[in-house]
Amino acid sequence: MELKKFRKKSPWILHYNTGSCNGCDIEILACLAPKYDLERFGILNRGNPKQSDILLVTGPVTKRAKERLLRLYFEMPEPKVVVAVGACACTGGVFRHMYNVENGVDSIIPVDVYVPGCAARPESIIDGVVKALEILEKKKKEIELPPYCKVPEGEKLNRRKLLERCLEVINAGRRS
Amino acid sequence: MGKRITVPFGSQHVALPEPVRFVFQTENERIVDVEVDVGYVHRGIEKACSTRFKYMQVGYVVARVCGLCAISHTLGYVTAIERLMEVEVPKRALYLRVLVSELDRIHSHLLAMGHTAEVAGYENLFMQTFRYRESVMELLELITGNRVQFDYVCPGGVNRDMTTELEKEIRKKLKELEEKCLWLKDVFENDFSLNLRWKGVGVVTKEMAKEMNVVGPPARAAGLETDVRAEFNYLPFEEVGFKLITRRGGDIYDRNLVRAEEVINSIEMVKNVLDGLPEGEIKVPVKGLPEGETFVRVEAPRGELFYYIKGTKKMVLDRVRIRVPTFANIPVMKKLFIGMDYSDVPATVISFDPCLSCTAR
Amino acid sequence: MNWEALVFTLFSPVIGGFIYGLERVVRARMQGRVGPPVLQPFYDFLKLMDKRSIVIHSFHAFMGIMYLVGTWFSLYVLLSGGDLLIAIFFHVLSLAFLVVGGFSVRSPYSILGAMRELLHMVAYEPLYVLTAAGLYLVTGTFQISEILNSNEVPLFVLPLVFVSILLSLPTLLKKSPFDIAEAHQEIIGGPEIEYSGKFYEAVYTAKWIEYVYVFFLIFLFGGGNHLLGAFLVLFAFFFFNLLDNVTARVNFRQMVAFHWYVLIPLVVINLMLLALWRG
Amino acid sequence: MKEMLKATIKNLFSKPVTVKYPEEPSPPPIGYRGLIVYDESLCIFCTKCEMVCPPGAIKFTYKDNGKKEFHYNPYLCIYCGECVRACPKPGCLTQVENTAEPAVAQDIPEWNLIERKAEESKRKFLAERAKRKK
Amino acid sequence: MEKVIYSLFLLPWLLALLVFVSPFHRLRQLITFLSFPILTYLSFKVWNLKLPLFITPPEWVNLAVTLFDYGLLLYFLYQGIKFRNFLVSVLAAAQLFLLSWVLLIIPHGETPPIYVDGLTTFMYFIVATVGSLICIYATKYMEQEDLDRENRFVAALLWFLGVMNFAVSVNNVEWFFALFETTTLASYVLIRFRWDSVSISNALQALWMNQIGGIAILLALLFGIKYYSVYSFTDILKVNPAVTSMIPLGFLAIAALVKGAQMPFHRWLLGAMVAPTPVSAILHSATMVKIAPYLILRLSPVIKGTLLAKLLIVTTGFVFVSAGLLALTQDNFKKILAYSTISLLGLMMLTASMGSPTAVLASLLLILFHAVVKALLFMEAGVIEKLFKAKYIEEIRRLVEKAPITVVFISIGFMSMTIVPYGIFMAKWLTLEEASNFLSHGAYVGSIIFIATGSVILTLLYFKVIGVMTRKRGEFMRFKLEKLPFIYLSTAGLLALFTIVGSIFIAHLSADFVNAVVASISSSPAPVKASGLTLITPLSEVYGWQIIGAFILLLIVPIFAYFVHFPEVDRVYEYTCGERVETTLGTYNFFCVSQVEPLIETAAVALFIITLVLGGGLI
Amino acid sequence: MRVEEVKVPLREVRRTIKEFYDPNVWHFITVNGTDLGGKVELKWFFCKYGEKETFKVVTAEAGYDDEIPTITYLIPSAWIAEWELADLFDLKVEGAKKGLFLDPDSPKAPLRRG
Repeated sequence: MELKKFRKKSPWILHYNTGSCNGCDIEILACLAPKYDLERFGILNRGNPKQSDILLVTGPVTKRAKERLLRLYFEMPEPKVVVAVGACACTGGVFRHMYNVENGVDSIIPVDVYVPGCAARPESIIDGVVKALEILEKKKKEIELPPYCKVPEGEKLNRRKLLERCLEVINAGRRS
Repeated sequence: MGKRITVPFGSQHVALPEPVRFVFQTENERIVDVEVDVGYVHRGIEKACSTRFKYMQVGYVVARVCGLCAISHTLGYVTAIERLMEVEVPKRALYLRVLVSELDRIHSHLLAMGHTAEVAGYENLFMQTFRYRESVMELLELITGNRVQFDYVCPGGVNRDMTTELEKEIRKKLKELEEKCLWLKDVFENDFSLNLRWKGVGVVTKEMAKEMNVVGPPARAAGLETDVRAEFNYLPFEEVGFKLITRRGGDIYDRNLVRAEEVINSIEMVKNVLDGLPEGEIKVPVKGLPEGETFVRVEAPRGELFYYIKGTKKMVLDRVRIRVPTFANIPVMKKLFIGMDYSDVPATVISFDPCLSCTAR
Repeated sequence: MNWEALVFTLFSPVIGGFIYGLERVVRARMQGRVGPPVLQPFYDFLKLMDKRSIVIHSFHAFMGIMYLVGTWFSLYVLLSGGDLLIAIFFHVLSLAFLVVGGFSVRSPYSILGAMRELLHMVAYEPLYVLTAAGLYLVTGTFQISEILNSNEVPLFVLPLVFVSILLSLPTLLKKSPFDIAEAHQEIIGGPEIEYSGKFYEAVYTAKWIEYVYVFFLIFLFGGGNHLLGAFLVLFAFFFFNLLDNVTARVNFRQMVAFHWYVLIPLVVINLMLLALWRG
Repeated sequence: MKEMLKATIKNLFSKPVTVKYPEEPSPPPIGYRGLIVYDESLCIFCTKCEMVCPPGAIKFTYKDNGKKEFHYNPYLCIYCGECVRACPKPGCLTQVENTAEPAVAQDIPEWNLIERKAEESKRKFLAERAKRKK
Repeated sequence: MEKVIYSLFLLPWLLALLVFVSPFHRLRQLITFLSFPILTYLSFKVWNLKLPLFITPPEWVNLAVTLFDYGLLLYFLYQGIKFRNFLVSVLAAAQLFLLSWVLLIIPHGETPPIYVDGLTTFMYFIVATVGSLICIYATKYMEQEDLDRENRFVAALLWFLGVMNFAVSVNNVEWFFALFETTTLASYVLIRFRWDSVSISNALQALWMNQIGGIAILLALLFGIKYYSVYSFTDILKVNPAVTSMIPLGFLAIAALVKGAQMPFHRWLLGAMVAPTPVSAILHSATMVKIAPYLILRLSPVIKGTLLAKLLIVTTGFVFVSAGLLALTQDNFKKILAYSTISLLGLMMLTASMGSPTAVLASLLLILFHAVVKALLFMEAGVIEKLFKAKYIEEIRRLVEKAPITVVFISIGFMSMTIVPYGIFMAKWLTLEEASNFLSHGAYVGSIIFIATGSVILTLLYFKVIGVMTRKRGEFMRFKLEKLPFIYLSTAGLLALFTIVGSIFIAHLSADFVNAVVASISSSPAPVKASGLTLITPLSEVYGWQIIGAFILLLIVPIFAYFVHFPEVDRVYEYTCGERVETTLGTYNFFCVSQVEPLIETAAVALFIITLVLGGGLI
Repeated sequence: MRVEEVKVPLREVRRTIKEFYDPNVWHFITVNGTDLGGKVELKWFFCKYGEKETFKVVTAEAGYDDEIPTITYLIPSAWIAEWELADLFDLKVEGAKKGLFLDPDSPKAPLRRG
């Protein structure tokens, strides 16, 4: 039996707010509420990265949140997709280039789906999640890495070491 | 020390919609020590408001300080700039501002109530509250064109006018909403398991509220009669039937009941606004450059919101200072946790309706 | 070997999965939502098969699998018609794996959850032992197979016992108001938090088996009247779903107090009245 | 508990309120602040919209011939409608009710590039103009 | 025939003497090693004799015992005066007075003063195996503690075994009083062993509390002689309970409760932990406290079904639950064990007081398995104290990383007290079913509640500790067992092995071996049968496959789990909300329970008095 | 709007506030800093309960290196505002810890001008 097609039927979500204005967060909450009811798609808000398939990120990545975001990303088992919800998560939005902000989520972790809007409508979020499900079905089970994390050829991937290495890269400015 | 269990609560936690970190040291689930970190959402908006954005744009930026009280932030800023530049706002615009700000309060309060129910493990009540909250969201979407970020108020007035069809639609939905909110208030007041769980938990006494300068519904639930709507003339609240609501208990239960009663009062006010909506302009042009300093208090759904602005005759303001309600409530929260059960923590945190995005800006 | 029981035990995850799926639909409907499809648990199951597994350490992961095996075995002990008390205590044995697994990682939520799991046990275990004693009083045997063939209907003689079992159902199945061990908003699933992928699947499936286990206990109240037993199961299913939907979570002190000071006295009163009436 | 019990049982036997969104349409209401639509034929290139846009989602790049090109990033836009209000030419910028589609990484405008380009070309253009004036 | 019995008393004393005088450590170890086979062989020999057996020793022994009594009490008096302990001296003086009174009125009876039956032999076996294993363990333990005084220590332990053997075989209550007080002396000497102020004050506490037991025995003796002219156990059993006053029996039961460290007299047993760990092991498992259930078992045919038995059930059941509750609040490993001993002693006496053959069987199984398991646990407590320098449960956190074997032993010990297939569980199960059987007459519902709640509280307690021990930071890099000294490993291993094998063959053990003992106590054996590994009781049966299956799950698999390694799976950190926080991970200490401790003690005192006054028929 | 503004030297701030502050009457809003270039203007805002638009503002000026007195003895909840001041202006405030909002890799003292 092709197991891949069941990924689509039971995606569990993890939601992390990296510095948003709560607008998109409450829209995600509203999505779980009766009117939109994401559970129709088998979606559960697990709140636990180890059992989640979709990471919903809202907000521009603030300096303090970036490390947590990376940690959560590495704790999620593959295959997984990342959905950036709202203008801030996509590109930084109105907070673009503020001093404590690293702009969009894609500067820290690879993003698969961008959902626009300020705040994103529940319909848009559902659209984004549905789009993410299509991507999820095609994903491989290899460990995904942010673009700035380079691994030499043939090295055996160790999740904890990779995390430490990525943390080193994003915190490089911290030490100087 | 060895008996303690450290329980991190946040920054990512399923009960929290936004990042805040509490690190609790618990003994038998009773909290003996707590450490708070509220700086996750610090983006530097104050700095940006005084460097990058022109004073006419700042209203849209400060709305993004917080999505839940977006209208209050804009209102605070806009009131301040209007006072600074001595702009006379048309009456109709003021009434429309009251309308949107009260509808915003309803949706925010319903969110807080529902979310408190959710973190107390009462999933069904959360669902029902959110179900009825949707009708407010629809109303706001109709009036302002967005569900969360309204961008309705601008210096000199409001951006959109109200049509008669809209008014009819609003009246219809309001009637339905009022019925539901009365039902919700009934549930929050009389539900046995909520009483069992919430009464006497997380009590802020009146003395504590005064000493720690608590604001908003938590202060009113403790019996402190403080409401900026009564203490500051930024909108004509008295004309539309504003009532100051207080309770005595100061626990989670009372905080939610204060919210429930305020929701009903707000619905009343919205109705009165619609009845007495004056005709006329909705916007006057604002010209010139701001000079001098002023400060404004506004009642956001979470409590007193304070804006301080200073201009030096430039397009860009010299200083914008935002003191948000949650910022004022964090000290009391921190104090409250000591000696509390860990199982009551999520409900207590949410019952303060914290808005960290406001706090850190 | 009791082949019937063996087959039933082997298929119990399927039955339990259906019950769980149905429960999710019913709960969604009670909240005015559409809810997932009935087969949703199986989709989850198959998806979890497909995930890349991550573990904290092997011992912990292995304990998750052992929880499934232990629960399965304890279900077989119950279904094979042996001693009721032994079957009840076997459930403790299976829980032991979950608890030890939960304790074996350095995660505060897992440790809190495991501790609360033990407190759950403290709450319901005496109740179930007393219930077994009550069933013995009515049917004159501890053998489950004989209880199921007896002429008596325990429900009619033990109404208070049945009520208290019904009220403590959420404790065993970890549903609101007694879902403190996996209190999703506090400790995010408790002992199962650190499991993922295939290992979480084991824990997830073990919960379905627990459904069958619990509903079979309810079924025993029908005694020889199997139709009544089936009705009781159906009633219990709706009852605890309703209870789940109209209550908030209590804290563990309230839970233990409720079981010890309300439910156990209820059972004892019933047993004493029964003994008086019989004597 | 009593009230909720009633409501729960009522919900169980009544139709759910859920909008089955992807199958059934759920259009935004009239007046929803959606995408900004730009009509180049009406534009007078006053760049007022660029100046008022809070997040900087509208950028004009200068071509060598002094012409300006309009760029708009719906993934950066906060849909406040300030540009529409600021636009002196009615109909040039309008706000429609549709929202932008969720996109994958390839479909997002390279906004950093455009920003840099806009700035550079503007500086170049201004420098040239100043030279010409001299 | 008599010689075998005498040698059972005298051989340990001889060995003790040899150990005391032998100059070399190795020699002492060798002599101690001898005790295990010799005592076991002798007990086996007694088992094969025709029981019951009455022995009349020469007349001078009687005089010697009386003189010894006086000497002992005078010594107690001297200790009381020396350490200025008012209670000890007053109680010793009171005993001297009562003893003199007893001797004045004691008639000359024909009943032989030594009586050996199945129960006695059963106790011999426990003392011979468990007791001598502890002595062997002690030789190694003292190597690490204080080699200079090793000879005294081991000699005292061996001597204690002889005393215990003697104590369980006397028939004459006056002799029994002498031996009862001798065990008190032994415990006093052993607790005092370290000679620091805490040890001495705890030893004195043990002394005065146990003397209350002595007074109770003397009072029982007085009343017994005064009203019925009986002063032997066998004679008391012949008295028709329906017409007798329960006073002597009540006092004897009180003596048992005191010796069994039941609340409120539980502090001496807790205080005993200041001594070297083998002392606790021997006090808690084979000797001393086991006199308590022994005494109740001796009396059970008479007190069965009386008000005294019922009140004893309530008292001991209450102790079973509340000692378990108080154990939750402790964080000292040995204290936890001590409280659980108190708790389980309560259970033993509860089952013994129920008095029906099945209940007696359960009680005997409890005594047997508890002795083995507690010895094992205290040995391991000594091991973690000596080798890993840990006393408190916070300090044994993540022990599994350092010492997997020790953790497995401790887990076996803990699980055997609570979980399904082990002997102690089986005893509880038998009791529960027996109590349910009585329940149809509306009686003993209290005992079901006590047993159910008490055992679930013990489960909570043990899993709390197991949870602390098995916590791990990460993967085992490579499998490494700790290096345990051979003696530690072999003694503990033997006990653990017995626990497991005994539990697997529980059916045969109880139906063939223990049931013979039951038959000698009650008039009839318990109606249990064994077929294969299946244990069949009149109400129900527990199948062999259930026992084997549970063992596979409980033992083989967790041990196997240390070798299981999932190589292809990613390792991650624990979920802590995405943060890296400094976590201290302790465990619950349930201090809310310790708030009700005064309440519990008050209730225990009240129950004690009620037992004495109502059950003993003082009114 | 009735505003009573008191301008005092920095070291007098605590005494001034102590003189009039009564938790039953006055509500402490916040302390605000405005950079004046080289020094910071500090304002402590108070308002009266139950009265319309009645404020009291205590103003003081502090150099970048001055130690600013804390008022948490009088108003326990003021710590968070003071910490923020210490963080965003990089000022020395009695008893305040750095790092409420800023991270090691954020710019130092972002609200100072220039």
